[in-house]
Amino acid sequence: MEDFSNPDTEGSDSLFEAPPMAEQERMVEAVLFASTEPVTIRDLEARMPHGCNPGEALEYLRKRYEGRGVRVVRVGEAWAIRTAPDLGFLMQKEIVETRKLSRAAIETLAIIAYHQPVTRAEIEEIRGVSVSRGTIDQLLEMEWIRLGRRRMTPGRPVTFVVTPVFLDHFGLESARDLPGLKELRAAGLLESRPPPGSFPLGQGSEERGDDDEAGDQPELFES
Amino acid sequence: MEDFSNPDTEGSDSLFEAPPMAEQERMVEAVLFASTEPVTIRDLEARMPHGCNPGEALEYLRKRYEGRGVRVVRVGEAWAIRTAPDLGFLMQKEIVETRKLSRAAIETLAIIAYHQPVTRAEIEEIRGVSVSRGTIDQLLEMEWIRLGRRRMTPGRPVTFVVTPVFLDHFGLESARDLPGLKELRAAGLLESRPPPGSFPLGQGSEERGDDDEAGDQPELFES
Amino acid sequence: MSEDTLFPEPDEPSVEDRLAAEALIVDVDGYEGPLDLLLMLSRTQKVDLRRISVLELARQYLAFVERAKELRIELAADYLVMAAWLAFLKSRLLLPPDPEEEGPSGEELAAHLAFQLERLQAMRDAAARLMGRDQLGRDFFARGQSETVERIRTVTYSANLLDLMQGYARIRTRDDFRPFVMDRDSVFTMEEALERMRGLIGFTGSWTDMLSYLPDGWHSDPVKRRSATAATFAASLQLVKEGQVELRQSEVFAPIQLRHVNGNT
Repeated sequence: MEDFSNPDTEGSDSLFEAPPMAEQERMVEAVLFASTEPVTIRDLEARMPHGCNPGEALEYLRKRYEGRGVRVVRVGEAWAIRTAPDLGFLMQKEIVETRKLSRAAIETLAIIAYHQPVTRAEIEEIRGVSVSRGTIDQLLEMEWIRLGRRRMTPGRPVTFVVTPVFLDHFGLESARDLPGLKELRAAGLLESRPPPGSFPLGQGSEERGDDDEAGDQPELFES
Repeated sequence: MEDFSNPDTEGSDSLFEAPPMAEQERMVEAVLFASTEPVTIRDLEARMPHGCNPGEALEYLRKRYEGRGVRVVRVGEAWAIRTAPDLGFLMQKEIVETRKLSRAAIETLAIIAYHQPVTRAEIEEIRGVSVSRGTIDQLLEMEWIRLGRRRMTPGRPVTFVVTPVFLDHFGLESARDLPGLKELRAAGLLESRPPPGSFPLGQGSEERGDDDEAGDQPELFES
Repeated sequence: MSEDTLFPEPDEPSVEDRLAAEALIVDVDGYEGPLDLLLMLSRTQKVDLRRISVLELARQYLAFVERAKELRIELAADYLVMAAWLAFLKSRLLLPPDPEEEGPSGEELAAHLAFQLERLQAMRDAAARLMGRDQLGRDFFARGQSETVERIRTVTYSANLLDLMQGYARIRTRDDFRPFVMDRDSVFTMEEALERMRGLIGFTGSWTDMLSYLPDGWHSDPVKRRSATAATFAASLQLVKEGQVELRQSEVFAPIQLRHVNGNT
C-alpha cells in the first residue's frame, strides 16, 4: 500500500489515497502495452484505482518515450503505443498485406475525411461520377468510415464520417490534423458551393441548401 | 543467414559502421513490441543492420525497463515484452469477450427498431420463422429492448420497443433516425441478392455479389 | 506524350498529334467521368485552375467528343450531356449577354466549373498526401501480441448500425427474391376443416356458433384466425350441401350458427 504520498490528490471523497503519479504512470504503461487497440482516458479511469489521473500520467509517459523505439500516440480520444515510423524497415515480417484500394475508394475516402460529415450526393458532386456501392461498402467494412448524423435537409440524407480506426491507421491525432486541411479550407475548397442555376452533371439537386452545416464541421467525432 | 556476425569479428568486412548502441536499443525495443511471438537473438541479428549486437542492446533495454509497467522477459531462448505481474489486476478488462450478435437476434432487433411497438407474433410474421425465447431474452438482458404497452387486441399481447441504451449503442438520437429502405438502397447497403438458401437454383451462394451488379449500375466509369 | 499538342488546329494534324489524340481517346475508359477528363485536359493550359480558360477547355472537350465519335467509340451519356452543356456555355461566353435572359451568366457558370475542377484536383492531391503518410501495419506497428490475462470472462455481444440495417434490409427485401410459395404454416385448409367438423358435428344437436369449431391455437393470431374461419365456413357449406347440417344467421354480420340435421347421418 503506497499511501499518502501524493500531495495532488485531494482525496476527501475517497477512502484511499490515489497511488503516486509514478505508479499511475506504470499502470498506464502496462495497459497501453497490453492492448493492440487505442485505449480511451475514460477506459483507463475505469480500470485504474479510484482517484487516479490517467491524463496526467499519460503526459509523463509520452515524454518518457520520446525518441525511443516505440512512442505514445494520440488517436482521437484514445491513446496507443506504436513503433517509431523510422524503424519500419525492421518489421518486414509483421507487414500484413492490405487490400489494395482502388483509386475511386482512395478519393472517396479523402473526400469523406476532408469534407465530413458528407453525403453520398456531395461525394458524387465533387468527383463528378456516381459512387459505386462496393466502394462505400469496402470503406465501411474496413471501419475507416461510418455513418454520421443525418443531414437536416429534405430527405434527411445520411452522412459519412471517418473513424478512430482511420486516424490510427494514418497516424493522425484527430481529423483536424489531416495534411493541408487549413490551406484547403482557406482556399474555400471545402465549401459546398451550390452551382449557379442548373448543374451540368445533374446530381444531388435535392440535397442543396446544406451550407448551414459549415458550422458543424469542427465537431468531428460525435455521433 | 548465419554469416560471421560474431561480435568479435569487428566490422572490417562491413562497409558501414554499426549504428550506435542507443539506436540498436531502439531497434530491439520496436521489434520486441511489434512481434507476434517472442524473438530470438538470432532473429534480431538477422533483422538488424549488419554489425549490430542485439544481445548487448537487449541487456540495456532490460535494465531500462526495470521497475516499469512492462518488463523485458526471457521466454525459453527468446525475448518478449510483458506487463509487470503486479499490474495484472489492470488487465481484467482485456478478456471481455465480444461476440457478434446472432443473425436471428440482429434481425429481431432490427424489426423491433423499425416497427416498434411490435408483438412477438408480428416479428414472426415479418421474419417468416418463429422467434426463439432465448433471442428475446438476450435482447432484454442487454437492455436493448424492453416491454412496451400491451396491444389492445384479443389476447392483449405484449409489445416490444427499443431502449435508450439501444439508441446510445447505435449512436442514434431517436429511432426515427434509422434510415428507411429507400435510403438504405441509396447508401448502397442493400444486398441485392437473396440470402443464401432461399433460392432454389443455387445462384444465391455465399460470396459477396459485388461484380454481377454491373447491370443495374449506371456508373460506367467507376474503377 | 506531349500534352500541349494534343489538339492542334484542325487543318493539318501531324501523324504524331493524331497518334497522341487517339491514345487519349482509346484511353477513355480510364477516365472517371467528364469532370475527370476536363481536369486532365485543363492541365494542358499549364495555369492555375482558377485562371483557366474555360472557353479553351470547352473547345478541347468538344473536339475530344467529336474524335471519339469518329472512332465509333460509344460515349457514355454523361460525356454527351457535358458536351451539350459546354457547347451552351461556350455560346454564352462568346455572345454578348442578352438582357432578357434569366439565370446565371456565362462567367458565373465558367467560374463554377473552374471551382469544381480546382476542388477535384485538391481532393486528388489530398488523397495522394494521405496515402503517402506512414501507415499502421506498413510503416509503424501496433503491439504484435496483446496480452490476455485469464481471469474474468464476460461475454458481451456487439453489433453495429450497419449490421442492424443490413439485417433489416435482408428481411425486407427477401420477399422480392423469394420464389412464390404459400406460407402453409398459417393456412388451415378446407380439407382439414371438413375432417375436423365431420368428427364433431354428430354431437351438435342445438344451434352452435360456427366459430366454436375453430381448432385450438388458431384463435389469437389474426392471420391464422382468418384462415381457419374461412376454411370452417367453406366446410360448413359443404356439409349443408351434403345435407348433414343446417346454417342460419339472424342478421347481417351476426354470428353464423349451425346444427346437425337429425337422423340423416
